[in-house]
Amino acid sequence: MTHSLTKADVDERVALLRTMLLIRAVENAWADAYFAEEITGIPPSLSTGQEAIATGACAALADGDFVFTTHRGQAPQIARGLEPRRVLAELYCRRDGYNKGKSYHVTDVSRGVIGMGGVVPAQIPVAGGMAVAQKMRGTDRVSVAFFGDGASNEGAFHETANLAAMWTLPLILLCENNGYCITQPVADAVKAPSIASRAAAYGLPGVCVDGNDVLAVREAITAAVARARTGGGATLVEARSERVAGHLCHDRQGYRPAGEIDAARGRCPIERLRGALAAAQILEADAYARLEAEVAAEVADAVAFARASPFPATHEACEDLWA
Amino acid sequence: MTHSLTKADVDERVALLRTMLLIRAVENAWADAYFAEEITGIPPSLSTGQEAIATGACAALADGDFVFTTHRGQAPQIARGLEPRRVLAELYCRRDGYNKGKSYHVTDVSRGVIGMGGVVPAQIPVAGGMAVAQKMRGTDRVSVAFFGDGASNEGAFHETANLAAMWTLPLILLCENNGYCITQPVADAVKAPSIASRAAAYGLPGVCVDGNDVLAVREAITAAVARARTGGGATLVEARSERVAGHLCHDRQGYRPAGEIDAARGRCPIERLRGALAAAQILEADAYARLEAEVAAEVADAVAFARASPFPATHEACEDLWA
Amino acid sequence: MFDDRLFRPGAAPSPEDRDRPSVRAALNAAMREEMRRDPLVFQMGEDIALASPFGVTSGLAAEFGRERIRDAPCSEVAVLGAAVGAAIGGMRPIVEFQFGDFLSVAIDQLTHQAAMLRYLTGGQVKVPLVVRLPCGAGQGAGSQHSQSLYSWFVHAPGIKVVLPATAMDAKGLMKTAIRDDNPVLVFEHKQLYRSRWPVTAEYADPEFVIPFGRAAIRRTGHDVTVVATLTLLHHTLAVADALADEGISVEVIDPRTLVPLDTATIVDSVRRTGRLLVVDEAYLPCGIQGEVMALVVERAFDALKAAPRRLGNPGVPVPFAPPLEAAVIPDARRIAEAIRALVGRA
Amino acid sequence: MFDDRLFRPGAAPSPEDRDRPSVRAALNAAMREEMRRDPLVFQMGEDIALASPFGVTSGLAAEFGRERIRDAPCSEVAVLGAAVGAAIGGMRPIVEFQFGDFLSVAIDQLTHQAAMLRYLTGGQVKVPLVVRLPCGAGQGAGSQHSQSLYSWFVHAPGIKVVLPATAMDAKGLMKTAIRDDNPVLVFEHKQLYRSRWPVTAEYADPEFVIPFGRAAIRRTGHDVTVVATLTLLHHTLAVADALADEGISVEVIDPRTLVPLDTATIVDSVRRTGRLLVVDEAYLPCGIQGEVMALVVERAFDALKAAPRRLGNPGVPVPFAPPLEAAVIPDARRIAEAIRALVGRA
Ligand SMILES: Cc1ncc(C[n+]2csc(CCOP(=O)(O)OP(=O)(O)O)c2C)c(N)n1
Ligand SMILES: Cc1ncc(C[n+]2csc(CCOP(=O)(O)OP(=O)(O)O)c2C)c(N)n1
Ligand SMILES: [Mg+2]
Ligand SMILES: [Mg+2]
Repeated sequence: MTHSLTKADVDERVALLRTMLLIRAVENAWADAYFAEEITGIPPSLSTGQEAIATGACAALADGDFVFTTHRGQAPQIARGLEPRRVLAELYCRRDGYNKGKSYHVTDVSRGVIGMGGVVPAQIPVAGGMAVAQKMRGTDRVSVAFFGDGASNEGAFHETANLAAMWTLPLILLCENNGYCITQPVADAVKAPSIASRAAAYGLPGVCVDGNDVLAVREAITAAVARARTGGGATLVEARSERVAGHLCHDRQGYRPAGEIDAARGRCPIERLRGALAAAQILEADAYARLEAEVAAEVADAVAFARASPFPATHEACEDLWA
Repeated sequence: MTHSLTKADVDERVALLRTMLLIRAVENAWADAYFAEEITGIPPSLSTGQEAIATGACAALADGDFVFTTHRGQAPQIARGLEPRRVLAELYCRRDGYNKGKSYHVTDVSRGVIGMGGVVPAQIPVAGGMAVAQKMRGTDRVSVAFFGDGASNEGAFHETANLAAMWTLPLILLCENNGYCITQPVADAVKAPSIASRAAAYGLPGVCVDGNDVLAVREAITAAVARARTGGGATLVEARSERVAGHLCHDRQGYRPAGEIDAARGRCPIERLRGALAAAQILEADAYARLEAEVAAEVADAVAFARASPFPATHEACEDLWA
Repeated sequence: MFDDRLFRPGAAPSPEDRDRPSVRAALNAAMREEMRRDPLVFQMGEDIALASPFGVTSGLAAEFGRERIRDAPCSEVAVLGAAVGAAIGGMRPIVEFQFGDFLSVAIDQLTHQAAMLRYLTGGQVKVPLVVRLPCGAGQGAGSQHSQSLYSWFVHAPGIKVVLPATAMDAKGLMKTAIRDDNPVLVFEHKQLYRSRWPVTAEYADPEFVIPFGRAAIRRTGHDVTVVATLTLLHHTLAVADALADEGISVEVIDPRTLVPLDTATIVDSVRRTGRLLVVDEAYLPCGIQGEVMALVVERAFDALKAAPRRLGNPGVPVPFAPPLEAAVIPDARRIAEAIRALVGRA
Repeated sequence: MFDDRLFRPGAAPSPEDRDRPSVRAALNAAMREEMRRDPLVFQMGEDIALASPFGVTSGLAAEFGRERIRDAPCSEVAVLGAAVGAAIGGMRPIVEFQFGDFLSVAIDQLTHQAAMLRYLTGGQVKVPLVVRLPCGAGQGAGSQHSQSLYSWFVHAPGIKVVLPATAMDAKGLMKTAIRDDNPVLVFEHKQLYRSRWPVTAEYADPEFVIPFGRAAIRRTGHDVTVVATLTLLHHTLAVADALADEGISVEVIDPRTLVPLDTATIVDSVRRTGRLLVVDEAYLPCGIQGEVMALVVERAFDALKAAPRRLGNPGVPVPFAPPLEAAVIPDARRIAEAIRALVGRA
């Protein structure tokens, strides 16, 4: 079996695969650091199994677009091109982290990533406000609010979706439906047929996409971005996936039905794209192994960098509050 | 033209008419008191033209049911049978008011009326909680949250509707769509085809009813109540009417298109029922005049009562805070 | 002196009021000038374009259009959050709450997002944001429309807090607020909106601003220092006049901004007078009054001739009934009594 | 002494810990007993049934079922509001926030609805409601998961505020909270959840309750009164032991409830010692520390031998990095220094 893709298409697919691999590797390194007790604080929240969503979404964005992340925010950070070493340094709370060790809400304004997620729905209205600015300043840039299925039950989601419709904001409301809000299955808390269907309540278009299919996600977000750039306003995109690694990585998930997690693992988006590329003879086993090794080396370097970076000095505790 | 209504039907219609007249008369007396500078504070918020909603809704309720009112709350208070004299005494901030002069959020727990409305959506979740209590205590009683079209854009509405669906609460979400949120036309802020259609976002039934037709409102709420009493859960009812007397009664409404208010006056729900009863020879002009006179006398007495009631004593300012 | 008829038609200005702008007019002028100066300044709020409830934004939509004077829906979380995001995106939003009390539905966006995002990102973003909060009692508007909750935002980190008591200050401080790169809350006392105040020539200068963190000594005296804000500042000044006839010399300080607070000016004054009274209509427990007392006690204990005192709402909701409302808010009588007690003339 | 490994598997209790319940176990026992006693008590909160984040509600769903231990969605306004309505409807709800900081999204339902409805209705309704708020720093959990915001709710009228520092208090005060007919906030310090404390025989008695408004004198002394709460109470006690060797005699008072506050016990103590230090990890400006100072200064000025002092977060968000976090929260060293300075031994 071969394929009929252009070189650009091929390169793009390999790049998407590489991004997903990098996300997984960075996050695993973070979890390792937690389990090894190298880091303290709230345990890592991993996007394992959900990497296609951020990867596909960010592939549809350009410079000047902004993403607002959640507590499960490392995937879009990596997908937007942030350096793993500075991401990990921040997760280690070190001076060379993007936020100078001030918080795990990794932010890089220059790459359009605002790290949020301490308070579940709070990034949604803020992303809406960035869209207000983008529009008022006459740009064609867009703003993307990442949020979870659980967050879609928060008032802030409702208000922002409504405001985005009223003001025709260049906003993409990207719901990562991973099936759970901590221990609560989405079907317990969402009695509508889908989260995407909530869009109608605001007069917005809503689309549901297979969140484990990176190309489908990229397509759906590309359409939403095009609509937003051309003044068509906001779109609610529900990307369906499954949470594999627990709410936080110390979560043993005893509340989930037997087999559910294994089945989810079997639908791994990385494996899916790898398999497709292998089947189409685009990326054979040895090339894939090289890719993996490359990613592993990058992450090993990033971990070493994070470890070597010092903690901020205590006087910094009182800096950066006021502009 | 005669009719084929039973005696009970006739009596009920006359009672509905009387309630609407009483609401209008009580509210006009309140507005008069404001314009005569007998009372201070936030100007009266009148339900003029919207009387059919509370009247029809409360006609569908029974003892033990609860209504939670808004800043435009006098209509349900009267429709639930509260005494005009004690309602007006409260609006005059006097000792004999239902709340002992403590607030204009007229409450009578014994008649299932909780006065709220200081903060636009705040009564909605609280009404939801009453429904939780009614259900947990094994009653078949229901709870009604009154709120406006403007309030339907508040997060509290979204969260409560969703919770009501999750927990199958005996709750009626009764949206009085009067066309405006202060100066903002509903179409500016609600891009969905209707507010009722928002129900689908929560997996709730939503119905739209002509809010100027008291019988239609009673019918719609009766159906919602029956559903709630029998464990069927919550319903969102949008009753469409028009605001006639301004947001608060000092509002000159210069922002409304010419003719709109006059046209709304022409669709007066009281006039509509009066006309229908007259046409069906149920209530002729003289009987109607008697009804009006009766209501006028009751309200005159209520005003006298309110005026005669003293202000609370200053030491009462520090009472009633703690149970 | 004050306007307790906020919900009534305004009287035409008397001849002598011609050159005495109201606080409302001063706020309006400040915003107009700043919006002319800087196209990035814009506003969001309920009804601000068509029929601003207290008239503070009147006429601005006509000049700046409905994009820059945006009527917001009843969605305070989305709107305040939108201001935070727009600020990060380079705009300079001003948000009006119809009554400051309603900030209660959207506090997270203020204290955790607007105020913390700069810190959390290691200084990468700035959040220039003005939130206008009509506050205060005296209008019979009741428990959820009459509060003065600034003490909460003095407590929470990262928020500047401004309390203008005159037209000069309203204009000068509002302009500084709009030019500030941090979240700033402007607490506008509803009783001051239509009250009129003398101004100096500077008032008309579009470059006239009043820096934050500089208290105004409104009256000098040597027996007692009274720190007072908003309407109660003016009551205090009237009381000070009256007490002068009794031979009590009162120094009156208006802090003007609570964050940053000009502690030095207050402490210096108490070092001279040896006595402190703090007057504010905020709830007393954990209120600004006790904070000022604590700051002074920490810094000038040795200079104190008597225990500092404070006046405020004793800790009950503001009741609707006018006589009850009057009972919970400090007034001239209670201010005078407290001062007399401080100097041992009670 | 404390648990800064909240997000790690708990160690098996050591033999001497057998009879020393943790604060978490005490809270759990209190709720279990009250739910057995009164069928109207029920709970709402995120994940409280299946996998309570800090284990405080563990096992309750098994005993009382999912109707009485209700897993709530991410809809804090609806859930807190539902508690208010259910309370008016005769139930006795307990609401858990996963981190107390998240109350920020639902404050209106607390301060304006739960706390004011009784007052506004002239006493017609009561709102028996317990809100459980995990608080405090020391876990590296960052700015929006580490605050101690009780000062806000001391400021706002109509809310009781409880701060249990030991297992005895956690049980006795939680039971009183559940039986109280008013809104009560229980601030549970996350570092105390797994810490273990000796108890007396009373602990096991289902009728053992601790009344609100009675401070506990944890240690008597004659040189300095230290008022301290939660984890810092225990640090203060350790410091007091150490300072005894230096000849400084420290009296340590745990107020246990901030509303109502046992001002009398604190003032009496300061009248004896003449010196006051208030230690709490709340933000200092307009915080509980300054409030206690002000109350004491108002009532015992003549007895003061030195300016009262306070320790707290100086007014910055709690940073994530452990060394930075430690820098903004008072610790034993700073407590000892402040005491020494108070007695002139600095
Ligand atoms: C206002 C608020 N409520 C609760 C929490 C605790 N919390 C953190 S993550 C989370 C789950 C959110 O679920 P979802 O939105 O589906 O995102 P997911 O974790 O599945 O990615 C919750 C409840 C919070 N941080 N903020
Ligand atoms: C949280 C909050 N925001 C704003 C207000 C100010 N306000 C009072 S009534 C009202 C209008 C609400 O409109 P709607 O819900 O349509 O009710 P209507 O007045 O039309 O009956 C507003 C905005 C408030 N009381 N509370
Ligand atoms: Mg989820
Ligand atoms: Mg309306």
